[in-house]
Amino acid sequence: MYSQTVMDHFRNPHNVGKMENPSGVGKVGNPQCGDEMIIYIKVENNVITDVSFETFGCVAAIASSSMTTDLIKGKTIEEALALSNKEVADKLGGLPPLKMHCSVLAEDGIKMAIEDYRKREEEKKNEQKI
Amino acid sequence: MYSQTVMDHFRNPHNVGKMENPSGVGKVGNPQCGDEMIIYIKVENNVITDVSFETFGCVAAIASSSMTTDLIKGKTIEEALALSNKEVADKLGGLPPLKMHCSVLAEDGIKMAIEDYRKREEEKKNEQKI
Amino acid sequence: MEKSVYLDNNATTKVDKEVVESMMKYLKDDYGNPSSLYTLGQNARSAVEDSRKRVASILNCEPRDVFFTGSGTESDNIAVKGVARRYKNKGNHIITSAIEHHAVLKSVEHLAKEGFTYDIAKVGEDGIVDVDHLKSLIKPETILISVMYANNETGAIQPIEEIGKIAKEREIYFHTDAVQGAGKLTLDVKKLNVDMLSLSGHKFHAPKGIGILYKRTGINPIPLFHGGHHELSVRPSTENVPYIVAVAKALEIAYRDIDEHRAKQTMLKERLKAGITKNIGNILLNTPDNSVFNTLNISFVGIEGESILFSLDEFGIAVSTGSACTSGSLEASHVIMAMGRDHTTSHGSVRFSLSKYTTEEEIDYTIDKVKSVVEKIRKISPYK
Amino acid sequence: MEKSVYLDNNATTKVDKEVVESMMKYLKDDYGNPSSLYTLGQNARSAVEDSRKRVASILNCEPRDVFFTGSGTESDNIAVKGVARRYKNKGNHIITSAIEHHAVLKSVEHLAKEGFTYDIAKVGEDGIVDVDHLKSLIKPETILISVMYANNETGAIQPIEEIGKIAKEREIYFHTDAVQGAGKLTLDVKKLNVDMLSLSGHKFHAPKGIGILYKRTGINPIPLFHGGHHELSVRPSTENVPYIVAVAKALEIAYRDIDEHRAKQTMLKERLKAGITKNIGNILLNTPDNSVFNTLNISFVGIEGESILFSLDEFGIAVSTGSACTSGSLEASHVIMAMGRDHTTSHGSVRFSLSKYTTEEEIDYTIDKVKSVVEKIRKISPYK
Ligand SMILES: Cc1ncc(COP(=O)(O)O)c(C=O)c1O
Ligand SMILES: Cc1ncc(COP(=O)(O)O)c(C=O)c1O
Repeated sequence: MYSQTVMDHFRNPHNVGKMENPSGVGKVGNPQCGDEMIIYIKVENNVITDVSFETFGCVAAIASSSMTTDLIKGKTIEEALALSNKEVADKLGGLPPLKMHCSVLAEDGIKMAIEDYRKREEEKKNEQKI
Repeated sequence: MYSQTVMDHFRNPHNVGKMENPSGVGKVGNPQCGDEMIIYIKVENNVITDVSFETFGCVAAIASSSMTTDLIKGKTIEEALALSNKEVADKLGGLPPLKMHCSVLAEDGIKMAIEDYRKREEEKKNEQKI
Repeated sequence: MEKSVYLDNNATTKVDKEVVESMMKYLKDDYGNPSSLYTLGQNARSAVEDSRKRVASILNCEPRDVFFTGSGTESDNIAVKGVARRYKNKGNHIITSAIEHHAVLKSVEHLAKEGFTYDIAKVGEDGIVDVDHLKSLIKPETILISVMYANNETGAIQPIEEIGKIAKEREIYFHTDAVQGAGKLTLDVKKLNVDMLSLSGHKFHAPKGIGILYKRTGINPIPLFHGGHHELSVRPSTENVPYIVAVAKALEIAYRDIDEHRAKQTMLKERLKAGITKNIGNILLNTPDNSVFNTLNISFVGIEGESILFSLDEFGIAVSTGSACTSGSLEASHVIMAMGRDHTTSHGSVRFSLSKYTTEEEIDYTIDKVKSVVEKIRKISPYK
Repeated sequence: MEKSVYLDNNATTKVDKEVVESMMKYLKDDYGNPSSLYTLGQNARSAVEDSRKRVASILNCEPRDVFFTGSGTESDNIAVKGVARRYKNKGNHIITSAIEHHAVLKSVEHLAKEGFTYDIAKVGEDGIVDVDHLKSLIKPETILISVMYANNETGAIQPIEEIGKIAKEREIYFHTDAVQGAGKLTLDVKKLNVDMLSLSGHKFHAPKGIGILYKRTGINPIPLFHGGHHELSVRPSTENVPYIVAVAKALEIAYRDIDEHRAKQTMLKERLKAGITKNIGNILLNTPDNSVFNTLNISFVGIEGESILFSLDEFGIAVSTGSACTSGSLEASHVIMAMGRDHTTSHGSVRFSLSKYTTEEEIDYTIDKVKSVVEKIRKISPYK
């Protein structure tokens, strides 16, 4: 049912764990659907230098989290925002139709984390202004 | 589905064939139901001295004809009239419920043949009177 | 009883050894539930989906249009009742034929109790549906036509392609009960112009208790069962994996070797027909020329079928009278009656149905025994 | 994968060797159609009727009240839809419970589209039907109550006798889906006060694709299939003789050895429960004390079931999360939710279901692997 790549990422997920002092955090999904994902990013000079995640969810959710975080590590904010769930699923060797939403969740998680980072930056600027 | 006795009578039916100069003939059943039976009796001094049959029908119909004719051979008219289909079926070691009507047919055949005999006797008497 | 000559292959068939072997693995070892996600379950899932593909390739359709059911009767019922009930807002009229199997006829009669109306297309003396009559029965509110592919009693092949074309023109759903066509005629659903087609495994050397339903994508019969998501909810129930593997294998074998089967059985059927015709008088052929290659139905005038059947059984020969599927009732075969035969003739009809296992020696033995049995029973009968 | 520990026996079971052996004769040699009158057919008929008697003796009923169907789902559907449709003039209200299998729940929901109304009896936190609540739902127009015997996910045993008594007093037909009770609890229909009872072979070491329906004489469900006279027309289709023989044999074996099975599996279930409870924190038991002896359902808080399932599969251990029969949907188990658990807990529920083949060594191995798997997945989870 799952591709070999999905199972590899599920077995040994990359970038697992809570991050100390992240630049941005994205929390998506809800336990009603059985999936919840928190993405942490560290940004320096517009580049995502570190990324990690915590996921409550199925095999596809965990593998999508792992793959997505891999894919955006070292990328610029703009590059990361351009990442689509389709790309994540493709890199994973495909996902069962019923599980495609897990890759959407991961994409949303990254967007949310970047949004959070931008908001924080905005706030910092505002604070500096004051 | 059929008892051993039924099969024995079916395999080697007794009293088969058309009778020359019968005292009475009973014809019952109809081909729509898949059964037709002709019973021939020879009566002397109120006793059925000979009996035979011709049957178009299933195993149960042929076995019932054979058994019934066996049972009334040598009996008085009154004894023959007292024969019930239940008795025929019992003697055959039972019949499947759907096939009980075959034993009824045989009983009816005998009754009809006796009736025919009596009518002929009546006619003979009337002829003598004239 | 030493000898055993099985000539009732339209009633059921011997399961092919190759078929038994193909299913044993799923009966004994790979016993997982195909809905289970772990390896043992997914092995079973693969077997089911692989079987579906094999069947689809013989039907010339998409695998997703193939459904596994519990019998031919079930397939017929899903198709007929399911489609009628789903599309009743489009119209409430159904057309079927006078020679259908009870699985279709009784389904249609039942639908009449739910507010549907129906008409029955006549057959000619040859037992073949009168297409002009069928055409004349079509009304604006006709939503479904169900006509069988080959008749189980006579073997008569029905004009499915032609009826399919008519149905398509009028936008009427068309189902064929192809149970007796499997392994004998093409099952190419595109060529046949059918929207739905029913099969039963035990008529082509798979076990009893497995059916196949083809339905074109876009047709959504209301299911008979509600439950889980199995078979796209068209037929929920944990999948009968061994029999699914078996039925796919059996269908494959049937078409792999069909030329050989056709040649041999056609020859044997002709031999049987010639032998009986030459040796026994006062018979009536109930099987037309345009018939499946394994079936020969003959009425022995003046005697009744059951007594022939039991007499032949004494010699180890298995045949049927009327349809085996309709025994339990005492009515004369509705199929033979529909052909305009009288009651006596109908009651005297005997069906010989061959299979790939039938031999020439068996046929000769049968001719001999039929001759003596008919003579003996005719002696008892008032009709000589 | 070297090791193979099958702990998903509520999803399906391995077919017993004795059962496979019992059916082979009918698969290979005695292949006649039970409706056929000749010897080969009558041999098959005897096998079917003999099997019916064996089942009847375990259900403590008349053989004529036992019907063979194609699955548990089919039996449930015949009982629920068939009785509702037949007796709708008496009333149009149905009561069922919140934890039924979809075969019952979806049937009832479908009936709602045909004009029936229904109410759902609640269960307590222990997953056992609240009889007072059920009683309060009864209306004058209630014609049918359907409550399962033991739940497939939690193993909770339902108060069938008690509900049966209430139903009898009010003259309401009572059906129980006893699929998960077979081989574990008594199936004496008189003791259970049931009018109808459904079973599925593959839950007690018979193959998938054979079901049993008990119905009391005098109840006449409208059949789902119409066709021949098989199974008194309650379930027409050529009988699946090998599986009928198999299911009777399997039921016999299950009750022949039930004391032994109960003792052993009760011990193993307790061992599994103790092992998990001692070694893993933050768990929630979903199986009450009053449960079938083979089932243990536990929620591992903070993690999701599918990921546990696949991780255990790597170690050759087969378990399920939610019901295997309801996979294909992404919803949390309706059964665990009905017990008042929150979504996270429901998604984290894992069912271990044992069989007579389960060993102590397998249980110890499982405890060990569950521990490491849960620890590993919890590390990934935001809920610790
Ligand atoms: C309680 C219950 N009822 C009904 C069924 C359906 O049985 P089947 O799969 O034979 O249709 C199952 C299992 O699948 C079940 O656990
Ligand atoms: C033409 C036809 N349709 C349907 C059926 C029913 O198939 P099954 O016995 O698998 O229900 C049969 C035979 O029994 C048949 O000959």
